[in-house]
Amino acid sequence: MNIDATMVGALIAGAATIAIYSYLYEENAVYRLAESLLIGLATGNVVAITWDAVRRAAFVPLVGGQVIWIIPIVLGMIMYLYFLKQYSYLYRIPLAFLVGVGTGLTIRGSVSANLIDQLVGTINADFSNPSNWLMLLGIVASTLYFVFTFGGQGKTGYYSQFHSRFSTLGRWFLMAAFGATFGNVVQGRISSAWGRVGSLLTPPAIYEVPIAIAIFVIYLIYRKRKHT
Amino acid sequence: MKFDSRWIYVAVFLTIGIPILAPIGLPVLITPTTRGMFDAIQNLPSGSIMYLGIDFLAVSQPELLPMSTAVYKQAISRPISIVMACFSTTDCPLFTQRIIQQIGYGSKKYGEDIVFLGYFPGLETPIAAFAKDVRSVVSVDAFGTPISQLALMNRVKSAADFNLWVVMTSGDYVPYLRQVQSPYHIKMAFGTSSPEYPTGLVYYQSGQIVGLLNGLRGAAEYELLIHSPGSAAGGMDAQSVTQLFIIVAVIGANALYFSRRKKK
Amino acid sequence: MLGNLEVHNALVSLIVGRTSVMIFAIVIGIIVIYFLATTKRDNLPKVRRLAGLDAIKEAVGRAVETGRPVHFTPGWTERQLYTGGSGGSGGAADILAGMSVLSYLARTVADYGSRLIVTLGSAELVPMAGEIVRNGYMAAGKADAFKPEDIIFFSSDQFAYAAGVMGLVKREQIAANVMVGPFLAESLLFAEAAYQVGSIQVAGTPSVFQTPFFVAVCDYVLIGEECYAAGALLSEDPHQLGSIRGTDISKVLVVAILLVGVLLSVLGSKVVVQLLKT
Amino acid sequence: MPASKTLAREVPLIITFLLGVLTVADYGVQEPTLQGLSSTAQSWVVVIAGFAVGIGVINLLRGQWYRVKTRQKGWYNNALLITTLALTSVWGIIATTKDPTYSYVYFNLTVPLTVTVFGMLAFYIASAAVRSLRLRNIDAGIMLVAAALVMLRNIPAGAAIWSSLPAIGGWVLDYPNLAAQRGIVIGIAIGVVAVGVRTILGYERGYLALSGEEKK
Repeated sequence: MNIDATMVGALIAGAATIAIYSYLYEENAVYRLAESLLIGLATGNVVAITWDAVRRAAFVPLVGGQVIWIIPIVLGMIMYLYFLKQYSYLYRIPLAFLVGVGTGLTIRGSVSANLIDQLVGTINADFSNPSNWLMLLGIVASTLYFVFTFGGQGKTGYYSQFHSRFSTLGRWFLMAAFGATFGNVVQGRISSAWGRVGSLLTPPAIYEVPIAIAIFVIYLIYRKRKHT
Repeated sequence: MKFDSRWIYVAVFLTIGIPILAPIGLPVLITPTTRGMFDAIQNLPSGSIMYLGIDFLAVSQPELLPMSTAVYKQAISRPISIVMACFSTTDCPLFTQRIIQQIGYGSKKYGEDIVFLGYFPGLETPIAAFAKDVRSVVSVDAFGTPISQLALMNRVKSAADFNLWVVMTSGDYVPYLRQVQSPYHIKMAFGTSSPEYPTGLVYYQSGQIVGLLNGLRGAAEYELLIHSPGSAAGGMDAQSVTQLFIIVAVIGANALYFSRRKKK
Repeated sequence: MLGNLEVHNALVSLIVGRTSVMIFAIVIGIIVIYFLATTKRDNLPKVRRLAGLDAIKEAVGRAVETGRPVHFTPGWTERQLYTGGSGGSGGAADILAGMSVLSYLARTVADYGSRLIVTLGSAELVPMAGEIVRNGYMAAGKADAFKPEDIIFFSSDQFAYAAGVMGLVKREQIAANVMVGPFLAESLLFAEAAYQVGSIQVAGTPSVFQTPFFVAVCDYVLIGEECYAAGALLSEDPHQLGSIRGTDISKVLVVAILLVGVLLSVLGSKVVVQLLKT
Repeated sequence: MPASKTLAREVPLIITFLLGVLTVADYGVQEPTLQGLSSTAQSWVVVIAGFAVGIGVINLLRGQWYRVKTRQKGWYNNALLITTLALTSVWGIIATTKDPTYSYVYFNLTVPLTVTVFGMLAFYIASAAVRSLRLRNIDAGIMLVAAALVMLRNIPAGAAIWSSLPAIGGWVLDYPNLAAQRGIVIGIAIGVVAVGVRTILGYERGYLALSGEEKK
């Protein structure tokens, strides 16, 4: 491996990190530059990867004699009619294709994983453990929190009062879950920042830090002068 | 009065950065799940075949790269054969190649003791096919050599030929459980990023996996176990100091909030 | 990246049967369609108001006062429209929910005479969102005010899209930020960026893992299923409201099954689990 | 134009209906012909969506080019975006993404940029925590306590303060947290079926943006 290329690479990466983090102070010209670079590079990468995937999935079999692949290719091209005013409505045909399959997959995936698995998981819990009774209460309360049409404001019936108390309990469970999720995510987020800060603070990138600080200070002084 | 969040950013930068420059070396206790993976690799009898998937997204690099490096180092030091492949994203093969470039093959000979088969897009479908019949998915390795010319691959026909299956991934490990572990009952262990760890524990407790690494912390523990301190150990200091700072700052903000409210 | 619950669910799915999935889908479907078809103007159900939805008008009003634009984004939705998503998320439904809020938002913005910027992280949404916004302006009788260049696709790469949105939010100093749809890690990036420019924020995502960040930072939040109900509540169409009534009945039914199952399980019979697994 | 009206309205609705029913039915019935049709549809969808990327890119380039052409503030950034996008995609297609120079740029510029954006979350999560985790009322208080307990569970310092702290944090994750997550997810499942059934049967057609035409 070429040492020079590695070093230059580390310097480029360091500069990129500083440019993005400069946003934390305020949105600025350096960030804007990095933002444009990132969008250009990443979207270009998506184009290259997608092209390769479509080529292998559709064009290669088509050339190999599987004529049927002409259909998705044509459907894909119809999408571009969106840009022609006169025929723009035709984009709905491929879109309907996507939505149809997507909705079907969503229904079956959601019912099995989100509904039945949760019911089975709960019923199978060990109810000699008192904590699981609390969990059952929490599940019922938070499910009923999402009832929208029962016990409207006008009604003061017995059920209505019961439901409003119960959904308050549900909200408390929701808040506990939000807090727990929040707290649990913190460590993963720190790790990702640690990775970038770490490579920024190892040579050769670390030499860019004083330069960046110097530029920042000069900028602050310049701005103060300009305002006074 | 609105507090300027930027002071918090500075503090977070310092709590992450200072332990990197001046490691405190807070003690890292080895969790059983980490030792589980270490022991599984360490106790593989000579001549065993291990699958190693270095299979994560680029954004998970800070946690997963040190972890994968440590596991790779341990694996090449053992008298076993290693088959590597990727199924998750286009980033994966690049990371595997990077680790190979940096560490090399140790005393192993490519083709006889270790192979890298490359990347197969589609996750679950190719995993299932690979497990059933390796040759239905793979015809050449990552470097374009036909696998018929690789001595090691003559011993690998399906998932049943593996003694241990290790995947370092940022999330999608369930397909391996579904397609490899449950049908073939292969010993399995995962390295994951920290948000996935709590659920991974469910599979550890149920005995479906023998080891599980918890993000940066798991990586730091592993570096300790293989006696090769790397970047992750320092990361744990940053982790502890920063989280402690956040907790203290939250408590401080609450105290301030209440003292202000009392005055009014 | 998958979340905990999703990973867990995916494994549990191994043991779940297909018949029960079909039965649930069909029964819930029938209940929803029944109420959808039978609800008329004269038998409207009483509906709990969602503060988050009422706040949309307030937010747009603020935008008009300050002369700054309104921003909408449905989150990073790469592939979600046609792959069904996984575990804790609602796949295509999350996007459709976001789009019905967008449709209402576009009409409101056109009515009030403010400017709406829509940012997207998924290419297949470009024609969809574009047409929805155009229609919103048309419905308000201001077709000329629609600017196609305000429908902005940044990238299908999650963080390139995020960087673009963060830059835009600050450059345009948006006054109101509405985010409804399937969100991943970018949720907090957007919420904080918009907080710093002082915008009113209405956010909602069915994702269990991102809701906490919206709750922490945004002014009004739609939680879980509220996102799916949003479109129906905003439309004030009796059929749509009827469909909400249908989902409520279904929830009570599910809770009843759960309680019966637990009761029988405590008494030593796993019959409900066996039924669910068929 | 009755023909085009059919193409614009009825045909998309019929397509959504047929594919939606096919995809759901394939899961429940497990019949080879159905499964074949369904998996064909799923593989086509990937191709169609692949083409859609081009729509996004055209939209992006149009907007950026407009800013360059009219010399809006910071137009040179837009020009830079167009150039890097063009170079990366052409290069990536011709030389493939395995090209050493391509992957050099990818690893030393694209990846650090994306990871840094992701890494900003560490700063934001801290400021969001300090600002919003307050004992303002019962709701906020519950959130604060749960968050603090789980954070203390995740760091060695938690056990150092009190040896039972990690267990308490774990309990919060395993019971109250799981309970509410299940509640939310059950609601989502039912909501998804409602949205899905309405979409497949053509009651929900917002995504087709037909409303403008429906007004007579």
